[in-house]
Amino acid sequence: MRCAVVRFPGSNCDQDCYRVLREACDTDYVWHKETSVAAYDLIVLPGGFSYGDYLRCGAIARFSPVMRSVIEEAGKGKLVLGICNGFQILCEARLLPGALIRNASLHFICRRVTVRVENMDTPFTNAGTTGALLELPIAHGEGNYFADEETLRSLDRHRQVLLRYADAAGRASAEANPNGSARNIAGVCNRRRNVFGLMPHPERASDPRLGSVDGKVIFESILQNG
Amino acid sequence: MADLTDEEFDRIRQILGREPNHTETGIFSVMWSEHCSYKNSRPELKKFPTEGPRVLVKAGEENAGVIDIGGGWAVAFKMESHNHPSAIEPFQGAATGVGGIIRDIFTMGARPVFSLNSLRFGPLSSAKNRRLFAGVVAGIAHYGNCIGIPTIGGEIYFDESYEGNPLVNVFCLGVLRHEEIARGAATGIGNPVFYVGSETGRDGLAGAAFASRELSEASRRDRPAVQVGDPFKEKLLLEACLELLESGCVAGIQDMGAAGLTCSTCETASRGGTGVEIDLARVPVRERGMTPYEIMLSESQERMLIIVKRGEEERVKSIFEKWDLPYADIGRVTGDGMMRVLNNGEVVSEIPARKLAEEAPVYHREAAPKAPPAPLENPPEADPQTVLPRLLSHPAIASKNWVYSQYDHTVRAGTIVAPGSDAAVFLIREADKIVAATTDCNALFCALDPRGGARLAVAEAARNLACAGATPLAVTDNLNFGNPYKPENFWQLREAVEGLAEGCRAFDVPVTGGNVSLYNESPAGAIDPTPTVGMVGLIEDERHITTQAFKQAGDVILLLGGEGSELGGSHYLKVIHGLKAGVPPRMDFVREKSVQAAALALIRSGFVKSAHDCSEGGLAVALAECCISGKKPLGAHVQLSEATPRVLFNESASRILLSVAGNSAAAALALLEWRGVPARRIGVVGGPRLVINEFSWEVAELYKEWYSAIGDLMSS
Amino acid sequence: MRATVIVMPKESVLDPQGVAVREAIKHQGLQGVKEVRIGKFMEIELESGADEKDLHAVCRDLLSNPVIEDYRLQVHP
Amino acid sequence: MRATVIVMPKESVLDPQGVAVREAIKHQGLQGVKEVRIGKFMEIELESGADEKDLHAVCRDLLSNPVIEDYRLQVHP
Ligand SMILES: Nc1ncnc2c1ncn2[C@@H]1O[C@H](COP(=O)(O)OP(=O)(O)O)[C@@H](O)[C@H]1O
Ligand SMILES: [Mg+2]
Repeated sequence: MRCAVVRFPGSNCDQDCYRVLREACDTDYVWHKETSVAAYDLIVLPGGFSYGDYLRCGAIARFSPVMRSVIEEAGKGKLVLGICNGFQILCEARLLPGALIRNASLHFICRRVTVRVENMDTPFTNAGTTGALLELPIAHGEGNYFADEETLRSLDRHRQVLLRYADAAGRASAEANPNGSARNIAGVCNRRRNVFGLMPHPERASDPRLGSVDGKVIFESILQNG
Repeated sequence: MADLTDEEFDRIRQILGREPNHTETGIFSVMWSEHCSYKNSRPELKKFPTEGPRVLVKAGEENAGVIDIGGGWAVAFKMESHNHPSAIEPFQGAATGVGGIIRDIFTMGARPVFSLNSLRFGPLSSAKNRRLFAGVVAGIAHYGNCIGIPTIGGEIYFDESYEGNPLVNVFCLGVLRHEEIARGAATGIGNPVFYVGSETGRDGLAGAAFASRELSEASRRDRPAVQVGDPFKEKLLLEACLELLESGCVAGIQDMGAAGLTCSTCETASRGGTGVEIDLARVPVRERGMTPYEIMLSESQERMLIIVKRGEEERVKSIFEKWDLPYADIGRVTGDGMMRVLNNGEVVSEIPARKLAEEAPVYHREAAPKAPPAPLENPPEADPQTVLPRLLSHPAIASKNWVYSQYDHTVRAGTIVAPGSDAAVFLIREADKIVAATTDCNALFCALDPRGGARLAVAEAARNLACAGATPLAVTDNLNFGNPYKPENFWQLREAVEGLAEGCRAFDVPVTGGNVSLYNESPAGAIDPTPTVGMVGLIEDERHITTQAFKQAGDVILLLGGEGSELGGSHYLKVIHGLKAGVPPRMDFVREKSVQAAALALIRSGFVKSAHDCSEGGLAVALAECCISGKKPLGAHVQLSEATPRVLFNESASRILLSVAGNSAAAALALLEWRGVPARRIGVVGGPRLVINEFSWEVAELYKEWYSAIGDLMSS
Repeated sequence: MRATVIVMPKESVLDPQGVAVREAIKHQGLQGVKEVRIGKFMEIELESGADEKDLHAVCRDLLSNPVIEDYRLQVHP
Repeated sequence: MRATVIVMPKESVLDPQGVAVREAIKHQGLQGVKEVRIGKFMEIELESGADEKDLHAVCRDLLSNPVIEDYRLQVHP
């Protein structure tokens, strides 16, 4: 399996993603001015502040040269993973439904949260267990998932919500929701299930020294497909 | 320019052999400001120990000191203040402070890997102080989060003396290979000089001179001088510069911080023993009609000066273009020692670079000693039952989560101990090394006794590192004081510097650099002397990493260093009785070092489950913090000689609380006895309450008071 | 020529910043505030001759996100 | 009654967001863009009878940061 970690100007989790993937497979950085990612099986859009997050998070990066090819490859069924800012870019590019708006608290939030795996029937979660709880770090100012009612219903109907913020008992309660996301949504996939975006950072929870290896589930799921 | 004295003018005439013109006068006035020249503090700074077997770049040589951490790797770190800009515009002032210190670090060729911040404000009861506090924190978050450098620790105090003059000290550490150390010298006559980064605007005009004046009504008129930071640009600049340095095309590199183009040209020339000639017509500008004076003194952010090896221009340009950065070839290195500034070919200023950069006047200011503080004969009493929760919810002691949850402290996937323990612990993946870092200064002690307070600050920093399992490597400091022309302020500065120097010698750690911020005054007077210490340590083995929270019911609690008795300068007196009084705790370095060494020895033998030093609030607060700062609150049963305010809340130094497994307590105590360190078993971890003699508190309650205190105040 | 673009959150999108500002305004003593909504204001300086259709395309694709925002474009020749 | 407030970065103050957006617009094919400045647009719904002077005070003290921003207030009765 060949993986690409796309670097936009302002990406800052690119090295963290690269390091985790590199341990398991052939991984390259791809500069945003490149025009093709066709050679890769997995395309990762890492976290950070692409273009300073000016205007809206992900709004400018979405028009980077490389994105045309990312959209094309996604259309062919290649795996695309967007983490944090990468998730925002995927929404801006309409590869995923909805949008990420300012946290309800109006503050940037960095802490560890619990998320519930809603569905293991995707290449991003199939090494996990439905209903399992993962401890993952979040670090974002705009992670408040928004979509209109109809879209939210459709997401549920098509089992596209893969992660929800939950409490220690596994309830997707209001107290467990760090940023005001609709229905506690922390991560969604597209209908074809090959594009996945999430606000938490699995790459920061893949080394036992950092206190959690729960993020590995996502990378292991992906890798066992290839 | 009113900021130069008559004597200084005479000196300038002597250097030039003629009258300086308007631009030259501006140039001298910023370069000879306190901020750039340290003219009032330099003789004092010479007192710091700066040598050591690990020192690769010494204090003062370059933008930041560099310290060997083994395996061919090194760290560059430094602390910098942005007090005055933050008083005027807290968000941008703090943000650009972060930007500045990060530039200092990557200018050394190091990749910045984490930051710390040390903050001081007036009390949160005032809406104005809340606005300053919120603005500064948001500004630090804005810049640090965007650029992707985790902010993993720091300190925050609130005291009336910072009313109207907050302190914002920021620290950054970067990692590099020994052979990657970059120099800020203009070497190689004929080499081209490149400008890269944001266009120059009129923002921040003469900020360095501004930082060297007291805050007054007049500073309000300076308001448009505020600089706006662009962390996105800086991220591009950081990546481009590291790529550039790796390419081998660079002869010298220097950031444009205080005094912008002026400082970077004359300092690189001076360090290189050369001259530099630039033409301002080629400098990328943001606004039309800028005068040479404005361009030379602008403090626009996110700009660098790069001395390129001749013949490598095209490679350099292609790297700037890759990162979409504005750049220009603005001049060249010359052999005549002059900083020559042209405007469209016409000379607008010509000054011997070395004289400008290195030969600022040095003043030995007058010092007026203050009488030593009187001991407090009969400290007032209070009921410990209510005192402990009140101390825990005082913003200086309460949990700082409201602050650090706004900082991305997990990016770079290296934060092993996040904010919330004695010292932050970070895995530098590039080097596979684990370092611990802390900033400390209890200015309450310094207000009463600047020398003693400074000694205590160094000791506390080292103690925080020891509790994390680290041995100290080196120190950076930030000296925040009032107007040095007032003899009582200068005396404080001198005492504090000598105290810091004594501390650093005692722990055998060199000072690798730092910053001096004087004129921290508001109409109400000078701030408390605040010599902030930033200390970095190394952890040899990942198994030695220790945090402050109790881990398990049944573990035994040991107190190293005794119960103490000194209430002078304590938070008990200040918070409960409104007294800033008494004699601060003594600092016996021999005893301090033996306590720290013993704690470290126990940690290394694998006995220790948790380690926490006693600082603000004393033993009772330290015990409560052990109970409530972990994942889940855990109670404890503790028996002391007596549960009086003196025993519970004194802030005597050299004390550490350890918890060890029940079955290793005896062995641990034996080892401590053998080392001659006073130590006693004082209790056991467990239960829902913290019980100390006849007093007892529900830990869940204490947790709530402590955890939400700052957030509650901020949303009130 | 000059164009101004106003981008506002859609009615259906919660605007927590607007709510916070409304409360702060009340706190300042201006009691009669019923609602505050906060959006963006952009001033674009252009060489003359730009096509209004192109400007609309930029507003729609880049300057606003139709999932959460509406825009208003005004062109001043 | 309704008030609208436009808050813009001062002339001499760097507007990094505006610069980034200018480049992005150019990139979209609209070459003639010379400058973009980005500020805030606020719509305030009020009970009638609010004093314009009070509104100015709110604009100055709360809605804008006079160190780096200017504001424009318009009141629609
Ligand atoms: N400004 C800040 N930014 C980040 N972390 C902070 C800040 N202030 C305090 N902290 C963190 O909160 C914890 C408690 O701080 P403090 O009470 O100063 O510790 P200590 O007394 O052990 O030095 C530490 O982990 C510290 O790093
Ligand atoms: Mg401590």
